[in-house]
Amino acid sequence: MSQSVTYIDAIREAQERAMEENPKVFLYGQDIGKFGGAFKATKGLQERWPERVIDAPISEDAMIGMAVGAALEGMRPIVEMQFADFGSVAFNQIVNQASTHYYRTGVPVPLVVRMPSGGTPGSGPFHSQSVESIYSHYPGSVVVTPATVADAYSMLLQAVELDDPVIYCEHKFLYRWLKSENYEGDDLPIGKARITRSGKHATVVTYSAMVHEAVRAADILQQEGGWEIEVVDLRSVKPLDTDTVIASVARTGRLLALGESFPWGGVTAEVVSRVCADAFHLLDAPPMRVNAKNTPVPYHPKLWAMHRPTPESICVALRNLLAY
Amino acid sequence: MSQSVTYIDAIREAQERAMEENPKVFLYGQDIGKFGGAFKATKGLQERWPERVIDAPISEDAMIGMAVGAALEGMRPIVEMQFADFGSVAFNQIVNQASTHYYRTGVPVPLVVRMPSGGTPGSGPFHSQSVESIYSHYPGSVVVTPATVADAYSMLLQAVELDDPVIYCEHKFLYRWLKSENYEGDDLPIGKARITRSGKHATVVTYSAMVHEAVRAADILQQEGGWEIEVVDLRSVKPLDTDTVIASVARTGRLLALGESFPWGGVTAEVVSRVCADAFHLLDAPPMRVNAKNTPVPYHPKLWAMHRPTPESICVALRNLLAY
Amino acid sequence: MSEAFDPIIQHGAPTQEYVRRVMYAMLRGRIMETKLSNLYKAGKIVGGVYLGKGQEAVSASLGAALRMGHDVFAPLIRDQAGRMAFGEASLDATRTYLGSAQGPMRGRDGNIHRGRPDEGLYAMISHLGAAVSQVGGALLAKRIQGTLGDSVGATCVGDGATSTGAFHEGLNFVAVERLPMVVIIADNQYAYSTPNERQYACEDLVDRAKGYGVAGHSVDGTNVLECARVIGGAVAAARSGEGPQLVVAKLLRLGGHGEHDDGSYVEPELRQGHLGRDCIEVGKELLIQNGLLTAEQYDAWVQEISEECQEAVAVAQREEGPNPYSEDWSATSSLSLRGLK
Amino acid sequence: MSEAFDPIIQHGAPTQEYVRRVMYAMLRGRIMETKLSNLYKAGKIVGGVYLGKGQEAVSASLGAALRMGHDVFAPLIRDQAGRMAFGEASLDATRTYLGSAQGPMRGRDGNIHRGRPDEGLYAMISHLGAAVSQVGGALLAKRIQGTLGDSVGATCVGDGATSTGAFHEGLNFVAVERLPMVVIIADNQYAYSTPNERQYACEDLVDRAKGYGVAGHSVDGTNVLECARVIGGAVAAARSGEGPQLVVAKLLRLGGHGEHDDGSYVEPELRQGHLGRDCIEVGKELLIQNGLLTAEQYDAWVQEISEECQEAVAVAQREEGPNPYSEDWSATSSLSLRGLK
Ligand SMILES: Cc1ncc(C[n+]2csc(CCOP(=O)(O)OP(=O)(O)O)c2C)c(N)n1
Ligand SMILES: Cc1ncc(C[n+]2csc(CCOP(=O)(O)OP(=O)(O)O)c2C)c(N)n1
Ligand SMILES: [Mg+2]
Ligand SMILES: [Mg+2]
Repeated sequence: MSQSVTYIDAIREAQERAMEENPKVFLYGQDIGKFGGAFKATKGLQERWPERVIDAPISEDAMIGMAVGAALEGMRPIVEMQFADFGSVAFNQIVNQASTHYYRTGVPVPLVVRMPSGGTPGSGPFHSQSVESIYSHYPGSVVVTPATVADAYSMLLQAVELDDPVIYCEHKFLYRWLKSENYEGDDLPIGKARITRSGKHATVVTYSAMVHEAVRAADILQQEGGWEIEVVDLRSVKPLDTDTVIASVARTGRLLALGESFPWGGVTAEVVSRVCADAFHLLDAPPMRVNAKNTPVPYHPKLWAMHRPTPESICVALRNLLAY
Repeated sequence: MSQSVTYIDAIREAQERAMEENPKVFLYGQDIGKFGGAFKATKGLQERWPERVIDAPISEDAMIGMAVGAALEGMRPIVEMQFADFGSVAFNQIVNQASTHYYRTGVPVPLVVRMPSGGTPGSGPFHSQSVESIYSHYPGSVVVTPATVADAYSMLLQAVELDDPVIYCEHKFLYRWLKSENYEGDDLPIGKARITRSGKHATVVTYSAMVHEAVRAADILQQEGGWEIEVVDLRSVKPLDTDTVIASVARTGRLLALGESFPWGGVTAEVVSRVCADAFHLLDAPPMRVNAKNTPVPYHPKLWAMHRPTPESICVALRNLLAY
Repeated sequence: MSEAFDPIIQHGAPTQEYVRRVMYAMLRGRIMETKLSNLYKAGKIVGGVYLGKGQEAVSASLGAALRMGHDVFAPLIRDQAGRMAFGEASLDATRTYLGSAQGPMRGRDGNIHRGRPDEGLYAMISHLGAAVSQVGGALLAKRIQGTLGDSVGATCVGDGATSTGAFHEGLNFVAVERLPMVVIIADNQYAYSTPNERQYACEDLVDRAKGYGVAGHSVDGTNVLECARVIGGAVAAARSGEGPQLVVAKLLRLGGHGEHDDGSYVEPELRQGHLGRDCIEVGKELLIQNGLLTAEQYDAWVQEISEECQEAVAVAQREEGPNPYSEDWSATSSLSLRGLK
Repeated sequence: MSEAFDPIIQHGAPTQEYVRRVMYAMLRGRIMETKLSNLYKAGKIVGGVYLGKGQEAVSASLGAALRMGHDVFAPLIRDQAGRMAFGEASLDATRTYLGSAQGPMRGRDGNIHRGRPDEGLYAMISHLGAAVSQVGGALLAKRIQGTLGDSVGATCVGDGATSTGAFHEGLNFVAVERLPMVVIIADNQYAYSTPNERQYACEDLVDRAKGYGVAGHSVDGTNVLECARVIGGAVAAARSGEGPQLVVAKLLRLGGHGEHDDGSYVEPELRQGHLGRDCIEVGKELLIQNGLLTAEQYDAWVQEISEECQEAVAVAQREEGPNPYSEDWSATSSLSLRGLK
């Protein structure tokens, strides 16, 4: 069978299916209507449901406020940020309005914010950001980071069903590059990590596009020295499946936490801290982290390739880890 | 001598002195003029410098944008957020405009954002937040968290001198509660941590108001079992003085990272991860974290007292750590 | 309008019944807030107390024109009267202020940060302006679901809140969607201590209506009959499909920003002038003059409301605060995720 | 006005010299962008290319009324012409687009995200509306320092950017401080694919001026003489102390949102109508008609500018990109903190 569907197809199809199955679902975002969205994730959907696919003004704050109100009225809005980076304008509505609502009032606000995330060459500081960590820091939201076509599909459908705000971080680099035969997968629930590749010498815990870079690094080390690197795909970074991570570390004794975002805090620090707190005795070597550099994401492809983790830089870290 | 000056006095006096010494310094914020600010941190300053103490409309985004432009014109603005929580409205200007400017253009934007932070009883979800972690995650800003009267004073003066944006997190609980004889201290530079209390059985790494809770916990354990707990005050969480932290862990072999903010990610995860990466062999026990609970900061004093770390909950963690 | 609604405006004038309901709610708001202020001064309330003194005519005219469970209302700081007119129980106020575990916020949030979102009374967050888009979203949702009917959404903001990006984005969104929403600007001359000339530069905030493409109305916020006519009229207009309505009421906050503040920065001329009039006194006189109320009825109302508020305080005071040990420390509702962090 | 400035408006009309400068800058913008578009199509540019085709008269009228080093200008997406008129070197454009390490952004940022902030040409961030308050802050700083003199600040935004909270907060702040700032709204009927009726509900965005308390002006963005008169006039007004000026120019983007987009959603009637006119063609004709330019001069300009742009491309293409191994990966400038993380 041919690799005929892509990660962005999965996002589009999942939205279509959610709308078919649940009349409460509607889509809101800039240019998502007739135009089908900056990345075509909503192509053709307004034609099918003219009333349920709505173009928004350039008002990210109001877009999320709108979604909170709509969710309170029983709807299940999916809001598309044109780029995750522009979610910064909606930061207050997300962390203070949507994410606090259930705890404050007991009334949940089921909404999904689609965040086209992550770096691509030439996109620069304002169209490349990974935002999972800032939304995970605040209580009240679920933050998912699908790395596969099947997860992009099934986790978006699951996100719509959750009663809480879900920050759905979709990676732009995977949009058209990542292909599959179809959307079928193991249908793991949100909150469960997956062993993407099993191994016994070290564990790489990662998520989103970095899962693929980790697998590449694992391939290199396999060929290089027969190392067997286990790759854990977190799938959702909040909640974060500590059990699966620790079970893997129990097998390998070595942990590398890998992420594409900025190096201060974030997912990798959370992973390392949890493992250390609960499974310190399982570690045969210091747990390591590889993140992007501590600067804005640069525009130039050469700088960009050095800024983010690559199979090469992951291998360097893994070799150190294995040599410990 | 009497304990005659407070933490909020220090903030006021530092601003007065900065304005006296440097004509480029000016103050901008809501109600900071004649009214002297919601917490009186600017009391009397407009009278002295009518042109340099300016009341802002309720426009946090524009307040930071203003400061960026003013900094580019050679000024050194100090912006007061009425509460750190309202900085969420300025999030984009802070992380994308101010914090990226130097890397992008090579031209620094020296500005200080004063963030009245942290919980007090009865303040609730929107007047209690600790925001150091979200600003530290993004590259380009310096994030300071003074815990003493002298640091509140000297670090604000240093912040004004730095060429980069500084997020100055001042703790509201300390405003009037924390007293001292005067503003004099050791004048440590930003970026250097301090051993607040020395010990040999375990290290508590913390910052801001939690320094005082850690010292209380240390007192309790001292009396209880003669335990000598070392307390490290980070003072600035970005940059974060890993060397001082590790030197302390080298002495004690045990680490508790303590913070008042939400438990996912943040300062405590960063501290644990750095220590594990660079000083794993020094650890005799799993490094632990104590943070607030994973909900918004509750209003009711009883809930609030349970939500945040207290000497009691810190002692529980330390006893576990010491017993390992 | 659906059958269940008695009209509040007839031939351009507010009905007697509506005006009386407004006046009654004004009194309820004032008496409740006086009690809250006393509790604060007696040290019985932790945290801030924010009163709507002087703004009751505006707030109650809005609340009394709406119906809980049918309309959506996002009150702000100074809307005790409007909340009561809308249908919020007095106990919701006292329980929230006093931190009772029985209140709608169960001690998790306090004072004015309360609501019954599933009955259309939204729980404010502090961040000014944030509710405009939220109410708009509720109305958009009703429209999509085909349940909009003659429902109306409404919120109040102050002069200061108009400077927020959230207010602007929200109002523009509501205008683009032509939603049946009423936005009241209670222009009380100050935002905390900041006078209007440091807040905006237009002559009158009602001048903004045209720029958003919404209907604009001005009203003297000290005159209940005018408030009922203009605000009731704006609600009726939104209800009957005339799109978003912006009402700018001029008035004065007859107190500090909160009870911790003496408001000494307010210009004495303003206090002594027309805007400094107490809308309750003015209202009492106007209603009596116009034969809508007798002095005896008024006194009876005061009596009745005082008892209601006293009782609401007493009940809340007897109740326990939340128990931190049995508190459900969950920020998400998804059961399957609760075990996970 | 300071001595150094030749007046650009005399007796209410733009001077010949100014109009010619505007026209020249329009051509420079167009020719440069045509080259950039070709480079994009040839696969020589990584990332997006965003053109100002059709908007040159507006952009250049603004840029040519300002002076680099004296005024502050924050261009937005479609301001190649205005940048050049203001004084940005052609090499800054080609180097930034082509990722040369010699460019002002040294490969760290690309395309339109460039500037010379220490010469008053601010480097845009993508987030629309964010520059309004920034330019305002620069002017406020100059005022505090006593160096404001007759400096002016200016920025351009699109119809879409007016929906951002940042635009609103920024313009309100500028109005409250009565700063000498000109804000141009290039209302090109679409924000990316979104037509105006989904973006705002007022009849004309110039209706917003009154609500901010700033002067409002409308102009036909396809007519360079009108643009020079109105925009030049607005700059002159700001310069002479008349406070903030809002100019709304009506026009059409004569292309896609970026070069990746064919703009097929633009209504054909708009393309074929008055707003679809090419301001360069219209301008050439108008200037010739009015004796401000001859056809020969025009051709000479085209020749001269083509060479300039060709050279700027050639230079940038010969230059190296940044070297990631010697890159200074510092996000902060404070030397003492560089070693620290
Ligand atoms: C975004 C934001 N910034 C600051 C505050 C702090 N704050 C609370 S009330 C207030 C003044 C509000 O003034 P106005 O909108 O005029 O309402 P009023 O108090 O006069 O009724 C301020 C600054 C806030 N709540 N939200
Ligand atoms: C806050 C924000 N949201 C979304 C975007 C993505 N975006 C870039 S340009 C654009 C359309 C801008 O339209 P307009 O302001 O009318 O300018 P034009 O492109 O028509 O010149 C959008 C939505 C952005 N840059 N900033
Ligand atoms: Mg006010
Ligand atoms: Mg446009």
